[in-house]
Amino acid sequence: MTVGLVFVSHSSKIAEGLVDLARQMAPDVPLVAAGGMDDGGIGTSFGLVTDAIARAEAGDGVIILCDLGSAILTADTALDFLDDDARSRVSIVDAPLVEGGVAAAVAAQTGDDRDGVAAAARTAVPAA
Amino acid sequence: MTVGLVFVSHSSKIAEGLVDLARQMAPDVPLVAAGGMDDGGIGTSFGLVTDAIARAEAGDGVIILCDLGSAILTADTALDFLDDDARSRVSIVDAPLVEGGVAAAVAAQTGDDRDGVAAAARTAVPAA
Amino acid sequence: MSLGAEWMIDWVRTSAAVIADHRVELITLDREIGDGDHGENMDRGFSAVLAKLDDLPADALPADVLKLVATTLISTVGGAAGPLYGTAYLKAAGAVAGRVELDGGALAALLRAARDGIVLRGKAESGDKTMVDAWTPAVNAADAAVGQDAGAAAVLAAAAAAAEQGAVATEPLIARKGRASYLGERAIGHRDPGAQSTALLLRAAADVAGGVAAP
Amino acid sequence: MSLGAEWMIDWVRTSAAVIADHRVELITLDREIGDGDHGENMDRGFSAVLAKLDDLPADALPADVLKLVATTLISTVGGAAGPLYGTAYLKAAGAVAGRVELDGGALAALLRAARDGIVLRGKAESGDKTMVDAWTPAVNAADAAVGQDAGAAAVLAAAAAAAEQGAVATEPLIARKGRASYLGERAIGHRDPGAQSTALLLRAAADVAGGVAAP
Ligand SMILES: Nc1ncnc2c1ncn2[C@@H]1O[C@H](COP(=O)(O)OP(=O)(O)O)[C@@H](O)[C@H]1O
Ligand SMILES: Nc1ncnc2c1ncn2[C@@H]1O[C@H](COP(=O)(O)OP(=O)(O)O)[C@@H](O)[C@H]1O
Ligand SMILES: [Mg+2]
Ligand SMILES: [Mg+2]
Ligand SMILES: [Mg+2]
Ligand SMILES: [Mg+2]
Repeated sequence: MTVGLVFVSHSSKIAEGLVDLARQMAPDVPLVAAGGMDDGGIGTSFGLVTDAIARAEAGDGVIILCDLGSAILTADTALDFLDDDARSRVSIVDAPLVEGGVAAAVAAQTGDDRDGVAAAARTAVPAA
Repeated sequence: MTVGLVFVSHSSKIAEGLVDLARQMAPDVPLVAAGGMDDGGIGTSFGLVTDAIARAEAGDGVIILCDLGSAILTADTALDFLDDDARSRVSIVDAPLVEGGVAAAVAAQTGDDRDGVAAAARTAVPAA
Repeated sequence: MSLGAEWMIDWVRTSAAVIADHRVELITLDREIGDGDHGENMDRGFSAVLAKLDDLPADALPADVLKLVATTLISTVGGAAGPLYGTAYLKAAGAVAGRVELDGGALAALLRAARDGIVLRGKAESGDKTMVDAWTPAVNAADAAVGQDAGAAAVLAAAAAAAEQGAVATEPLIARKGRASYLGERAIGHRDPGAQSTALLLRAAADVAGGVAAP
Repeated sequence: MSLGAEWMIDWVRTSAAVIADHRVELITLDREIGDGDHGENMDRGFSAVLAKLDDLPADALPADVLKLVATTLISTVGGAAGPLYGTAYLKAAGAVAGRVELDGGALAALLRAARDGIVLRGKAESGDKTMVDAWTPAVNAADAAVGQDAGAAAVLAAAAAAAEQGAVATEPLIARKGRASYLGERAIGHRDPGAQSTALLLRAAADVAGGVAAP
């Protein structure tokens, strides 16, 4: 089991593409896209984020990455609606979505815990 | 006319989704996706990047944003193959793809020049 | 005079109608300094609320109505306004929990809780060119009215007038939160869409209360 | 003994065959510390090169062959190896421009230019656990062989042996460039896929030259 990741984007394509990209280096990590509104339009969805958190939880907690500010507001709100136990195992990390998402996925794949995965996301710099 | 933007990602979905997202705040900016390999698979394409640069050039130059390191290598190589004149009006900016891309798009929309757009991309922080 | 669930439901219905009427105006404001969807977002949210109002039990309290609005906006708005207004209505519900009738003091407390919820969620300060710049004057005006023993309708009228002034007063500001913060000085001269929708919602509250109080 | 366009074309054909044969090995190495596509990328690239070889004019020079490989790899590989090897072959072409036959000294210069191209493109230093760690020992070994008046085939054989050792020597390293750099200490114990493909390509060069030189 590993830490799970949720990618919250205003665009369903961005979130799904990031799952594809991160999957290559993290085949065993629960990577869940929560992009776009319920109808697929540009925006964020409380419902999609809430569901994604549940799907990403494989027992070792969940890290959420967001694109823009309103995605963070949506994710924060989703956390508020979790019960205390679930809530305690989820955190939102302030990191660039794609670059941080790939770094976080690799860290989760190699067994890092939630703090380690969050740190990997935050320190992500484009690797060349 | 405004500065044009090229989004180079390993994923066509990420690049296209970012065009959709940035388009909302930058309806008049040439925003061009260069994601994935020629066959749509995960990777980067010299040809797609080269074409995207040409399409993004509306007379005021082009800023390129990339996701991972190998995307930067591909973009750098594409620049090497441009003629000196075209080359002099294109730069790759080291910024988070999505967050920097949106900030760069807004800066371009409001008439910033290439340096201004690059600076906006680099200083992008998630706005909440 | 005090206001109960009936007023609250009326307020919500009128809010939905007012938002629908001002959809294009809010879109236009948001297009200037944002992504142009605020009118669409708010209309989507309040249309969804309207569709759910009939599910409320006959003995619903004001807080139940506010909670329904909160959860529906959170689930449907799709932009920053969703979590922000959603949290506002949720905290407002908490402030009047259990109450059947709301007097001026209760309404002022409701507004303050709503504003605090928005600040808690979005971390904006006064002057950041957000909806907070409509809410905070509204809350202060409502408190002042309560201090002068104003009735429920007068408290809401004071809040609505202050919110409208607050919305106008966002025009010269630079944004430090939300999408408009991307624009730096270029946001100057444009009214914040969320402050404007706040003014519309509080005006609706006052209008409906005035209608209730008048006859 | 020196080597011309025929050898160069043979080298390219053999490279394509060797890469195809080691596709799974390179994928497996890249799966350990990268994204698992290096074998696929290289095979895609060299298959595309093969398909274009027949387009070369009969009087093509070695540099023309190298340029064809360069542009084809750049256009088709799809991963970091594309711009890196592409630049390598391009700079190699520049180093032997106009020459019909390549002696040991010219081959050493070709290898050095290729390595410099990779470093120019990717900014990796020795010890960063990249293909540079196979190229640099190869370049040094080729120079040393030239210093001892070795012929073309012997220069390539020295380079190939050094590249193979260099590839093995990436195993204990931590990566500071490329995707493996995400792994920190966890890259230790794994061979760099690009260093391994470099060893395969240089071994192919030596083998083909040995075959040419032998009879
Ligand atoms: N952090 C924040 N705090 C308070 N209000 C905010 C914040 N961010 C955005 N807003 C408000 O939200 C409004 C925009 O709402 P909307 O257009 O629905 O969302 P989005 O920006 O996600 O498209 C802004 O006009 C502003 O009033
Ligand atoms: N900056 C760099 N400098 C030199 N070599 C590099 C660099 N980045 C990556 N490489 C090489 O590229 C190889 C990976 O190639 P490949 O798998 O085709 O690309 P990608 O990592 O984009 O999937 C690595 O094993 C390494 O040898
Ligand atoms: Mg908006
Ligand atoms: Mg929006
Ligand atoms: Mg690879
Ligand atoms: Mg790859």
